[in-house]
Amino acid sequence: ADIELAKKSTLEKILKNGELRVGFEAGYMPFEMTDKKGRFVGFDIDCAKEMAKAMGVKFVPVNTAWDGIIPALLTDKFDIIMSGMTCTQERNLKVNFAEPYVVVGQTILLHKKHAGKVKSYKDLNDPKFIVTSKLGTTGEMAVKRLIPKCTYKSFETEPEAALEVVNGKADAFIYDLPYCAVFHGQQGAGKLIFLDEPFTFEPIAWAIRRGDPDFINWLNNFLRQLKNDGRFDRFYQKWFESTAWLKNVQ
Amino acid sequence: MYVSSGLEPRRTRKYYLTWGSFFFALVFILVGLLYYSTQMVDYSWRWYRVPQYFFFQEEVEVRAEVQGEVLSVKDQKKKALVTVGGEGEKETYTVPLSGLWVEQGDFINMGDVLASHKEWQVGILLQGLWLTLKVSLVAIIFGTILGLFTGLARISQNPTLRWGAVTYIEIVRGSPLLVQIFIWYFVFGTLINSLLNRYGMPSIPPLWFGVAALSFFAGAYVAEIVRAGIQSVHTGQNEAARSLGMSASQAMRHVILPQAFRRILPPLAGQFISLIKDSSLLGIIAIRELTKATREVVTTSLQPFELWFVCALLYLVLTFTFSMLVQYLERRTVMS
Amino acid sequence: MYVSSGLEPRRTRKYYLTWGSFFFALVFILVGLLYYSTQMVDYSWRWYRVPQYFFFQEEVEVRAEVQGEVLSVKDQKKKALVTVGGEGEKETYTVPLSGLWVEQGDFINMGDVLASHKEWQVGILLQGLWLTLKVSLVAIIFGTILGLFTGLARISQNPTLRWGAVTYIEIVRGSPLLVQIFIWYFVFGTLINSLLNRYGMPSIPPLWFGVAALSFFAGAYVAEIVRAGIQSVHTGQNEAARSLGMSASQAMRHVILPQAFRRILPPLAGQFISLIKDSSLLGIIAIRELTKATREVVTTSLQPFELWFVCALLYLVLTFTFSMLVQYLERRTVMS
Amino acid sequence: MIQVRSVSKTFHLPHEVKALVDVSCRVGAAEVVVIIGPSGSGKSTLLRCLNRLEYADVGNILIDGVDILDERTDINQVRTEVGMVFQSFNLFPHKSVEDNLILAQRVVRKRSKADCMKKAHMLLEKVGIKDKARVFPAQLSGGQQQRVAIARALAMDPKVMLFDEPTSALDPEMVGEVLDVMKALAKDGMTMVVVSHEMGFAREVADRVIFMDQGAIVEEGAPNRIFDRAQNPRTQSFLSQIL
Amino acid sequence: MIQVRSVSKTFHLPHEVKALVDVSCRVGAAEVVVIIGPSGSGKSTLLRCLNRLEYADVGNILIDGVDILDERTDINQVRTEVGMVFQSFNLFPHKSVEDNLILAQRVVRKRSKADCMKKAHMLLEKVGIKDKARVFPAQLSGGQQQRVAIARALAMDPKVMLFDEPTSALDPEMVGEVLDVMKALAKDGMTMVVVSHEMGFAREVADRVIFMDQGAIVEEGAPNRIFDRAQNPRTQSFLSQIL
Ligand SMILES: Nc1ncnc2c1ncn2[C@@H]1O[C@H](COP(=O)(O)OP(=O)(O)OP(=O)(O)O)[C@@H](O)[C@H]1O
Ligand SMILES: Nc1ncnc2c1ncn2[C@@H]1O[C@H](COP(=O)(O)OP(=O)(O)OP(=O)(O)O)[C@@H](O)[C@H]1O
Ligand SMILES: [Mg+2]
Ligand SMILES: [Mg+2]
Repeated sequence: ADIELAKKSTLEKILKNGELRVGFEAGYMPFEMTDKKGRFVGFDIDCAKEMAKAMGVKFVPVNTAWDGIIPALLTDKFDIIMSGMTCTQERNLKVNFAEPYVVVGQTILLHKKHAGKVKSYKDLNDPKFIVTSKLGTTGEMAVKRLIPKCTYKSFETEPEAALEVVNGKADAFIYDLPYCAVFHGQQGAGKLIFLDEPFTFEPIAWAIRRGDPDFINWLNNFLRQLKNDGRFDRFYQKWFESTAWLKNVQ
Repeated sequence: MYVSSGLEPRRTRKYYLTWGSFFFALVFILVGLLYYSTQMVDYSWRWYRVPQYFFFQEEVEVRAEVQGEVLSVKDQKKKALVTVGGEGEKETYTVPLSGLWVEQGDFINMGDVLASHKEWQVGILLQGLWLTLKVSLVAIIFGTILGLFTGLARISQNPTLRWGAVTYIEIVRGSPLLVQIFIWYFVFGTLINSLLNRYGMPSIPPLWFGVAALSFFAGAYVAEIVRAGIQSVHTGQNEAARSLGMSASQAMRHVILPQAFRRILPPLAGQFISLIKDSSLLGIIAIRELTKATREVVTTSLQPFELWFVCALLYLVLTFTFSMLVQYLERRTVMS
Repeated sequence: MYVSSGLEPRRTRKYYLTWGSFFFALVFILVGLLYYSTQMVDYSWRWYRVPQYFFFQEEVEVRAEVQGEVLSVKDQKKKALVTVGGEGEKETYTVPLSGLWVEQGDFINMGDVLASHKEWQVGILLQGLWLTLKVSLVAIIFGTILGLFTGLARISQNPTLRWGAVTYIEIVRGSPLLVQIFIWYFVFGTLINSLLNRYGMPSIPPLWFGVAALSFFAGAYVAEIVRAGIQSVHTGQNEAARSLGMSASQAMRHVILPQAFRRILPPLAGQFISLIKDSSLLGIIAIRELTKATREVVTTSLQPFELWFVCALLYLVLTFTFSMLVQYLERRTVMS
Repeated sequence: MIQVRSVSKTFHLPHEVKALVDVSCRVGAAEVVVIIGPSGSGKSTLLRCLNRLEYADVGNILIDGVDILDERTDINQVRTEVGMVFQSFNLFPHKSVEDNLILAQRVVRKRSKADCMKKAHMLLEKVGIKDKARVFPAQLSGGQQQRVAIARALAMDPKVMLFDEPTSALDPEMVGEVLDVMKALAKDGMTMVVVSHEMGFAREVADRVIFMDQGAIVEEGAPNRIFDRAQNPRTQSFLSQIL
Repeated sequence: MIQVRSVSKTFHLPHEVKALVDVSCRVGAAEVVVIIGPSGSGKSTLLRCLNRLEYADVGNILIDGVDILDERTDINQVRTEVGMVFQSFNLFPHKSVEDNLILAQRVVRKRSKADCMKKAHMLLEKVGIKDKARVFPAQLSGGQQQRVAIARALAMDPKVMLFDEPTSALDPEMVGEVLDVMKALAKDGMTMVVVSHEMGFAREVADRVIFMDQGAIVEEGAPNRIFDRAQNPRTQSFLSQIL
């Protein structure tokens, strides 16, 4: 065993500093967001708090901009990304992922004027359609890969992109299922059509810097524990199957 | 103002009244137009949701830390003393009378709520505002110190000092603050923290790199202010001091700087106002000042119109307050 | 500069040489220190990766659009004429000779590559730079027009115009550009586009709201420049013009403005430089100017150090070039 | 030609100054009036009131029968009839001498380019600087500049000319050339009001001299009477100082 | 006391001016020398060279035997020995009269606060404005300010005093009070170099008068000889103008 490698593990640093710095971008409901009181809440935040508890250290949230989140991880602005990040092969070349904990896919929020005319992402593949998504996300990648001919506009945050469709400035918003579901529930009534059949396969996982097998090992075992002792399901129910949390957010 | 009495037609009181009220009418119409067009696009204004981002009431619950029975509830004016006991343990809690949840004799599990009361908490926008102010203040302090020395170096005869100062000033004033913030955060921040970690020292939180970026930015502008201030002191003052036998630095310290100081103060305060505005960029590197706080709230509340107007208003209030101060300082400078 | 001959010790040539070279030594040491500390934290510099963001070679492939066989390959100096045919179809492609992939008689499927050649393309950073310049230029043009009228309104006797101008100037100068950009984008942008859509008109792309924010921002500053320029023209000029029977607006147009113009030009150019730097904020609303382009490249290339330094350098080159221009303009103004 | 009736004028800023106190006078057609008086006595203010560069607070001012203080008067029309020459020339520095003379003709009088040109060259010849037509004001001496300024005012064919100390900003050797132009003008029958301390000019050309002090007209009369036999002690003491 | 040997000085900016051309002179202990000459003749430049407010380009200047142009000389030390009084007073406006006198004593001479105080009050009494100790310069008349400036220079116990037109920025009624202080100083045996056009003062107090023109010393001698029997035509014509 390479004891030097173990010593250099992020785990060691977390324990030494007594804090677990978690990077995410608030706004990706229901994974992470800011509530009315200015506190960070969401599925990932609950998991992160459990993780910090399991390590016996303090939980420190770092709310950062999405398109800088991987550079920020690599430049050690935080120890782990827990931000509903899809484990893509491209990202995986730059960072390591723990085992996926949720699988989502891209879905479509469509402006109601296209009801019935657009049935799947394939129908959007035409320059006359303005499709929005968020910068640097798998939504964007999916658009570029699968709907290359549409007019694509990227935005800094999810609501900006989605509101563009609500306001009629764009025709469709492509994004992960959970967010689209939440947004459709809140804002979409009468304005949007939700095509909720995912057309991509996107496992979501926590990301850390490369070359740290100890940390990966710890994370995978922590995840197994979380999933099997019922906490994971409780969180899942709280954030994905009920909407009670919405009232704390708005 | 550009007055030359006879050249403008003579205006009556009525003229001023008419066009003055017309101005207010115009403002009114513009606001009305804005409101009307939001109605057209089905935007529902929810101003009532805004105050909670300034202050909100939080339910604070007092929970039992032992298991047992409520032994007694003693009334003490607005407070109540609740004693819970069982199995040899006994604890007493002071709670507000109005929020009492239990009565004497109730059976209590560990963690049960005994009473609750509401407490006012500062909301996210106010916290952001406070951080904005704090960061600007710290940055202007460091910036002033840095600017003072750079300004002195700028007018020094020593080429190293002078060129060094010029290089610093030109680089900082020639590139966008945003890029400087990124460089501090991603380049210097990474380097410094990695080196610190290497030698087992705790790392510096990102807030401080933001403050460093702002301070260095302000420092370059303050340096020019300091230079102008010093050069505005009449040469005769320096000559008088030096001909009394003072050294260059003594003359600077005792004669030039105290006089330059008064002329520096108003533009320095102006720089502080700029800094308040510039600090809005810190949100980019995860510092939750006012603009970032607003963005976060907008993301979840989806009420962009109200919140952005409120945000702009808060900045206006800040800058307006401080520019009043600047004007006051300027009046005082002119007088003395 | 602050010179008073006899007060500074007399410096020899050697003194300047020594301290001058010391300055360069210092710069060298600082750069070395930076390099050394990046080595300490195991950062690997990859400067060779940077040029591709300015220019890169793209492989352009010529693909067959029919199925069949290569019927002939005709040599025409550096070009080759490839004829592919089969099943009644026949197509001829002109391709560069050096990049030929096929020979006569080869069997070709639809979509097979016949030949490829390399073409130079403009990289993302250069595109961003270009957009930065374009946006700044458009904004300064609109800003100047707006500022001209606001500046005139600011010194008008009419309360509506004057107060209107003051309100506009104070609001714009009192709040951060970032917040203004958000307001233009989220509030006005949403409103305007929704209204346009309602009446079946095409919506305005976000770039224009960014330009609008910048223009209105610049306009407020230009207004103050215009006002100062006009007020710097001696009153006698206006009196002379008016006493010849010119109306207020004729005097303004033919006598005051042409003279004010020369004094306005240098600060206006300075404002343009500010605008170049301020345009870096447009990235926030997904306009891919230089800063945004750099951010995107950093996200994918993960070479933040090189790229942020390059980005800063590009801005410095831009602002430095234009400030040379300003100095040239100022010299010309002083001379005339 | 000019009638001034009980005109008063007070400046309120920076502090209250009574510049004119109940001033009345008249200037007939083809008459040349010279105004003298100590500094701050209101000479310039009176002159500037005559073409409404300053508003008189009370009283009436009639130019050729038109009340210029009336709101309905087109003041720009009146100003074309009243030429004004300033102490500091106030030529337009961004225009050549020729263009200085042409500008107002084109803009105000709407004359054709050729007419303007002809007029300009005629006047430049009259004031004796025909050869400087294409030159810019900054390249002229003070005396030349002032002569251009006179020509510029004349280009509008005014009925009255006002001069506010036209020679006091000039080097002594240039005073003569400007006064010569003014004398020629007087001889041609122009109505003129001149603020000046050039006693020789006043004696030779003036029909009447007005002495002002503290915003009021103290004494007026033929030059000889004022200069040699002033009645008022204030006039006497002022003249004793400057003669 | 002061020896000036073949000193020359040329200013290069804004354009080349030969301010001093091969000037030599000496001032003995307790001697009072008055320098006169037309404007621009180099009087101020010579004076300012004496305490190195300007660098002489060539030549030697010895103060009390110390070559002040030598790199090794501690010029601040020399300057404490050479008091200087300027035309425009140059009092420190942010300090009271008392503090103006104390500052350099504390900072340069490192005297105790009490000593400084005593000295300051003694000197203020000497120049006749003891009651203004706590007042700020802006509240004083020109003559009072100049006397404070003299007292401030004296506070350093200089061996020589240089005066550069100390009375020419003063209203006429205040010239006397300043000259009286200077006369008293001369009587006490102070070595003094005075640039001044106050002929009365020169006649009464000066041991020697130096006439400069175009950067050179044209003539020097006892006041009576210079004023009444000047040899050089340039001196004669200058004196005829100002007397
Ligand atoms: N625009 C102004 N604002 C305020 N006060 C003024 C203004 N113009 C003139 N005054 C004051 O009015 C008084 C008369 O001024 P005026 O210029 O008419 O005097 P004058 O006789 O022309 O003197 P001078 O010979 O110095 O030109 C003076 O006390 C002057 O200070
Ligand atoms: N700092 C300077 N830079 C350039 N030229 C200077 C400077 N000081 C003085 N001169 C020039 O040197 C010449 C001598 O100046 P100086 O002040 O010694 O004359 P002065 O005899 O004192 O005249 P005045 O009676 O006007 O004070 C003048 O032509 C002046 O323009
Ligand atoms: Mg006048
Ligand atoms: Mg002098």
